[in-house]
Amino acid sequence: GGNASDDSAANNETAATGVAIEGDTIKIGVFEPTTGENGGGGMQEVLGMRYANQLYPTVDINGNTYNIQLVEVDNQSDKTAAVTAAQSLISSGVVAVLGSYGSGVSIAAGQTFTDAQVPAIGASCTNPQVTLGNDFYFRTCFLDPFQGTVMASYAMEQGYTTAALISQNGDDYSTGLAAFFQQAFEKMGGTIVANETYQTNESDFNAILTSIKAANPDCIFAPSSIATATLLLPQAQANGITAQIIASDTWENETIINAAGSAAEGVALSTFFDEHDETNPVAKEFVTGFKEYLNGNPQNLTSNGGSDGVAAVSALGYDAYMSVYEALKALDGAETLNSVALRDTLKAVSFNGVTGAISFDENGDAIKNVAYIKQIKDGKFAFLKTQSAE
Amino acid sequence: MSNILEIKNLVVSYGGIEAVKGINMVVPEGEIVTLIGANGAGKSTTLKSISGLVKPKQASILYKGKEIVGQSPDFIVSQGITLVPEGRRVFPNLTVLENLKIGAYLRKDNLKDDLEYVFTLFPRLREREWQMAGTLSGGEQQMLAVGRALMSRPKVIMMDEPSLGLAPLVVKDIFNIIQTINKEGITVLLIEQNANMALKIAHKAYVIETGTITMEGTGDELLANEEIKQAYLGKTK
Amino acid sequence: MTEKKKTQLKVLFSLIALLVCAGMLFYVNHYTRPTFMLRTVLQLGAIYALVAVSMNLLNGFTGLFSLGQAGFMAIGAYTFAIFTIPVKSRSGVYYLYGVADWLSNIQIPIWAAIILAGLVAAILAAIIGAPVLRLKSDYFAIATLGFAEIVRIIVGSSPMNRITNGSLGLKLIPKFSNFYFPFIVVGICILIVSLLIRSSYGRAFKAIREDEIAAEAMGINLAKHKQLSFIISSFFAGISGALMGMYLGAITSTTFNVTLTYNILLIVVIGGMGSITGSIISSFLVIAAREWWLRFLDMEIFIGSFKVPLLKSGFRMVVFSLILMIVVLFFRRGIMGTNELNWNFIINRLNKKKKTGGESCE
Amino acid sequence: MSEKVLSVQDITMQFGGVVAVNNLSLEVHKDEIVSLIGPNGAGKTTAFNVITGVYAPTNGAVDFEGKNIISNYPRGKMEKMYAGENKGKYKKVTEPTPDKITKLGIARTFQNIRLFKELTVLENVLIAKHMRMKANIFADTFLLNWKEEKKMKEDSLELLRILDLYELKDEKSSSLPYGKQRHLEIARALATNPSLLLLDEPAAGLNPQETDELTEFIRKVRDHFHLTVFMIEHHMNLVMDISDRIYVIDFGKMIANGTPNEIQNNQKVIDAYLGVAEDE
Amino acid sequence: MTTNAFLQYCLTGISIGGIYALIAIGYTMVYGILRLINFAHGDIFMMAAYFMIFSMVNFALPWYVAIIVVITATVILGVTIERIAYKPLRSAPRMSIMISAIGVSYFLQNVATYLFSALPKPYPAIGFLTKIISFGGISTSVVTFITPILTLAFVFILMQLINHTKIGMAMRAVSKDFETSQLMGIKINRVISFTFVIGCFLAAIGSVLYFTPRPSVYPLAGSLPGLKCFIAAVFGGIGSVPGAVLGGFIIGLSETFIKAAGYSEFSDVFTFILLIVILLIKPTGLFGEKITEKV
Ligand SMILES: Nc1ncnc2c1ncn2[C@@H]1O[C@H](COP(=O)(O)OP(=O)(O)OP(=O)(O)O)[C@@H](O)[C@H]1O
Ligand SMILES: Nc1ncnc2c1ncn2[C@@H]1O[C@H](COP(=O)(O)OP(=O)(O)OP(=O)(O)O)[C@@H](O)[C@H]1O
Ligand SMILES: [Mg+2]
Ligand SMILES: [Mg+2]
Repeated sequence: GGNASDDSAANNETAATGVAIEGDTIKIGVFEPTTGENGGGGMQEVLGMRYANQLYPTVDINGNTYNIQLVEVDNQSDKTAAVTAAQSLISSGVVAVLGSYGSGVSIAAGQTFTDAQVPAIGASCTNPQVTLGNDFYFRTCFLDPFQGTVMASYAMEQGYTTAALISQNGDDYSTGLAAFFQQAFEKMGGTIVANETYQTNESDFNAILTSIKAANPDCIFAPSSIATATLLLPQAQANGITAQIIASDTWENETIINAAGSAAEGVALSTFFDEHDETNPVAKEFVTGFKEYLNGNPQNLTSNGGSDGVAAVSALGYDAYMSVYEALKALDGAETLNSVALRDTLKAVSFNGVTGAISFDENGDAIKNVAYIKQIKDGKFAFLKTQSAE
Repeated sequence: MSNILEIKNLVVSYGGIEAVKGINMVVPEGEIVTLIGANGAGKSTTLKSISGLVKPKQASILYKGKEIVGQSPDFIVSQGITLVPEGRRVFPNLTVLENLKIGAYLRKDNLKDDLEYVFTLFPRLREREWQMAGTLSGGEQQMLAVGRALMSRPKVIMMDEPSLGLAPLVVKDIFNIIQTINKEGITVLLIEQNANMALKIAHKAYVIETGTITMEGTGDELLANEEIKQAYLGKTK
Repeated sequence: MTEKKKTQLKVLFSLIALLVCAGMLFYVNHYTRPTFMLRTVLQLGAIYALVAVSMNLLNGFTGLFSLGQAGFMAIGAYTFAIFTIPVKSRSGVYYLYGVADWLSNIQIPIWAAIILAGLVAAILAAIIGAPVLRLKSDYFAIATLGFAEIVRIIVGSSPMNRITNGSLGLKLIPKFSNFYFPFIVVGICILIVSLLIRSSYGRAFKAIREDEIAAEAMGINLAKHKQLSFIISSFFAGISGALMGMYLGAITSTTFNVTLTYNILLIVVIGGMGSITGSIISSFLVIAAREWWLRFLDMEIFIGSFKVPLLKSGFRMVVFSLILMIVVLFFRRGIMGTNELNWNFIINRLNKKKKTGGESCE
Repeated sequence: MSEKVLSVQDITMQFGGVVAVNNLSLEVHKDEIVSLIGPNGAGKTTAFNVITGVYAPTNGAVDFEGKNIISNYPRGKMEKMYAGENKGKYKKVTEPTPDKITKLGIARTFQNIRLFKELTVLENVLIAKHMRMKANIFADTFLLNWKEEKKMKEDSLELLRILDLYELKDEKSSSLPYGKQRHLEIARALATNPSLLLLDEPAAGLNPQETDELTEFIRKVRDHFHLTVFMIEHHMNLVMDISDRIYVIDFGKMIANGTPNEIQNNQKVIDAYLGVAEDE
Repeated sequence: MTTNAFLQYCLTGISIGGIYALIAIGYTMVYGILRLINFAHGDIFMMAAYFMIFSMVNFALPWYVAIIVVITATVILGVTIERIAYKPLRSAPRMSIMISAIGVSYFLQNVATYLFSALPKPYPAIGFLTKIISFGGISTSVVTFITPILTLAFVFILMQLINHTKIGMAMRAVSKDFETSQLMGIKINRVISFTFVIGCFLAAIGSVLYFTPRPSVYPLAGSLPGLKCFIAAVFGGIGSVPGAVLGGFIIGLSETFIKAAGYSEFSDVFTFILLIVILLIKPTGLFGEKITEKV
């Protein structure tokens, strides 16, 4: 114990000015899960960031050239570990943080970044809570209420009036999205005929699927992790389920097609980005470059699940890095170079990213009003349409 | 007669504390040798060292002239040295018959005659063939422990306090049986608190005090020794 | 030296040691960077120390192998969070399902909430203790593990949406008001446990650990004493849950899964079952190793253009698990065994080194 | 004869089909030393376990100092299986746990020593005093009852001094020599302030010399603490030497009782238990 | 519920229960002999799945060869773990071995992540096992159908082995008393290794049956089945093989029907409550040995 009187001024002394940029290296934290439940997707997001760092390793500010160094920590997809992982990033002197895959860990660590006055840029964390009320959190993707509504409108447009939900108990991403979908779908006049949940790491869905089959919905909305998707789809097929399965951004991952094979055929999902989109030159350049990057190193290929498919999260990871990069460039001419100043330039950043034009609203969320709907056809993600929330 | 076991300078320590401090003793083939001594003197430790259950700090133990220190207990058993451990230690979840069979675990030949032999020695066991050993009374368990040891057809049988907690009648039985099996050529190394009876049947005896041997001689010699009477035999009735 | 004088000296030394600890904390607070990892490690270490001590009270001192600690922490953390999240930000936290009406305007002071967290956990322990404590050894362990899982799932389930925010968890839990806060709370709690252990009741707990049948024959009411130990342990687990909530700032039910219990168990065992100081030392060591010292293993390091082999994300936990196994191999009874790091222990150690034997202390 | 301390009435203890104690009745009077002997598996320890509340008897009752403390009759599943006599004689159910019995003033030792191995000699004795402590856990934790604790400690040390264990007070109990462990078990039992002491094979594992010492020890204890002693033993020297009376049981049933002299010459006892006396 | 749906649920429950049973046997046998809750068993099961991927995908072995390779590799893994992590702790307190087991579990999970990445890998299809058969409105795959049959067959063989062979007798002896077993000439390390061989053999078989209809493997794939099978073993009375099997089927069926009733969110809650209730009635599980200490 200690009986010394509290002197909290000392605590906040440095915090008021954030972390200063010193020396000739700028450290940027990479706060991602590379092990645990979301380790796979997290790693793909890291790959996008590393690739971006490889392309843009230095930045010139006020006539000095700074090396940008990525400091990676593994938040283990675990909320307790996430806070200490975040602390360790702060401790190593990063001026900005990228990540994380999985909203839960981002929410858990948000306060840590705010306390240290270090801006964080989420790539694919879609839960509203990440940025809500947090002045230092930004993100490059759209939000779950939007995504849920988009998928509900999509379902409605396809003429589906009954839907079943499958979500993961205790997982904010999955339950949140399911709830937003339900709100929107019911508002539009649809009915939810079954609402099933499962535990983390569950791999047997037969009982759930049998119940859903009995409820006979037009479509099944199943926002979940990649691992769950690869288990759910074959079991749905084995149970003879014919209802349309629709899902969310996490499912845009080649691993699912590889693992589920024919069972994945026909699944529709919303995502941030289209690999085959010819209209966006930035995206086109990124896809070719990134594929080369993956194929150039067997370890990268393993981390990407063994194929050179470009995951949407990699693209978002790239864009998150680019946001910071653009903000750093915008620091040119500023008097004080620190993380708070960086946060301020981030607010005004605007550039063409791989996933579309990126600028942040007052919450720090990327202003995005369309989602890409894709469908798995012949073992590939085929672009179906863009969809906005109506 | 040759010595089937020779123990030279046996030192054993448990976590720094020396329980046995340099014991020298011999066991002549075909005899009954007994070890007596107060509680904690190191008697059980000596037997455990011979059968390989504890690793001595230093020692030479020769069995028929061959070094056995450092060998595993199962090897030593396979050479013909069997221990009836302190406190019976029958397998409670095995039947009486299985307990006897497991005594002959290393043997590949037919067990029938030996089972018959044990059952003749201990008719009580034949009656309880199918009972789980854990539910036997203390005396029956002790019989089983001895019978189990016999099943391995040992050349040397070591017994650690076989009469502990037994009724007087059964104690007599046990001593009779020890003499019977000895007459059949099995060498016996016996630890007993009941020094009176042990010395009476022993050809040779050693006295252990706090880890060292303080006296040795024939059973009768020690029985007549005043010091021994004072220290171990208590008031004679 | 007389016994009395010795005792006085020991008290004096203990006070000095306490002052040194306080001084070190003071130093860390004032003379290190506020972002220094040591601060985090110390705070988290203290929280784990408390829950480890509470588990040790059951497992190490009373001999009840319990795997329910995470469940009681969950109860503590949620109780604390529900009553302390600022009223004005509640609607933001319960943004999806809304907050239950009775709850929306209750907010109590931090200290009251901490005690309440402990009490709620203790009450629950009292309710389940009576039946479950009849089970023996591993069956008791599994029953408590099951109970912890039940708590975790129910806390995160949809019927609880408007109270616990279901799967979405709670955030904006008040943080520590200052650096010393967790150390003071943990210090007081551990002090109480230590006093308990050395009391006659503590001895009765140890008797139960050593031999239930003999303890009962000595007139110790087994059911009552086991129940007491279980309740007290849960009380402190609840408090540590509250502190964990404060430290994390945001909790969800999955924070308190089986893995958390395993982690606490390994801290207890590595420290030594039946040693309070062992649990404390071990929690700081385990946390520091896992969260701080080994971090570099996760990063690819280049020396010039030479890439250090093996280093890559995930390697840290591989090494950590190996260290675990090696530690139990070399410290079979944990770092401290059943000893306490106190003046007797140190004096005995010194005496042994000097080979003087000497008279024993106390 | 003086007043009855313990009175066991028609006790039957049945484990499933096994009748370990069969309709046993016996009495122990104040200041006596009484022994219970019989072949292995006769049910002696089981009888002790019934008296001390470890097992609830299947049928029968036990009185202590004139008050009924244990009573039971075959109920539930046991009702059909019950093979003993005196069915229907007992209608009350009193099944106290062992700690309640100890509190009443019956203390015991165990056939296989059951000390608190990791704890010191002094702690072993202090634990036995816990039961009589008045302070609650709160007062005890926060040292509000320091006077009481001090007294407890002083009493325990005094007890150890009387029994010649004082020198060993800070030793771990498992590190004591076997004979001393037996003594400590008795000391610990005495610390509960009993008026009746039950000893289960106190001389098991002791050599004849140590057994003689134990005989003296038991006498000393009885005289110093004004106790009644009820004892199970297989060492006939000890039993015949010390006992005022002896009960002999076989297959759970009493086969004889009387003075040592009577028992030594009882043919039934010789056949079942003692064997033919050896010429010496 | 229609009859068809009911039968479908039964089939699902029995099938998953059969796999739980196979894995639970591994827990129960190791527990029986070492009194060790082998926390790593679920992860050994997960590693078996990776071995299958390597044999069939990376080395393109035909399935019947691959299965043999997988069984061999899993058994070697299990025995190695026993030798390295548990054997040196033979005389250590029980809790230390338990921590070593937790260490092994973390180790396997993290090594798998480290080597194979955390992304799920597709489990190769074994042609005839995935064939769909249907009768009277129920459709199911061959594997679902044969799982319980195989389980029961293995259990029968195992019971014969334990109760009527010399090695079985040695296993039962070792489980009660290491020292005395050695005095009988039993090589206890061999017997313990043999126990791990059986446990890992069944885990390997279980993994083929489990992952064939759930063809996706990731480093944490063994953790939840591991926990459930452990619970199954406790249900039946840990240490008892028939108990573990019964426990496996009970858990499989009960969770299936609870989900069927629409309480999927609470299926584990019900399972645990059922467990606690059963333990309160039978404190050592359904077939567990009574822990009576003779006083
Ligand atoms: N496993 C052990 N660990 C530590 N000390 C031990 C151990 N086994 C025995 N000892 C100690 O070693 C000494 C000798 O013990 P041993 O069992 O050989 O004595 P003994 O002569 O057989 O006595 P007893 O008549 O009680 O059986 C004793 O002081 C005992 O406390
Ligand atoms: N808990 C129990 N369950 C089943 N049978 C028991 C139990 N306790 C004792 N028995 C049986 O009751 C009988 C009497 O046992 P008890 O221990 O009372 O014998 P004892 O007279 O003390 O013998 P010894 O002199 O060998 O100690 C024995 O046959 C024993 O197997
Ligand atoms: Mg001995
Ligand atoms: Mg007895």
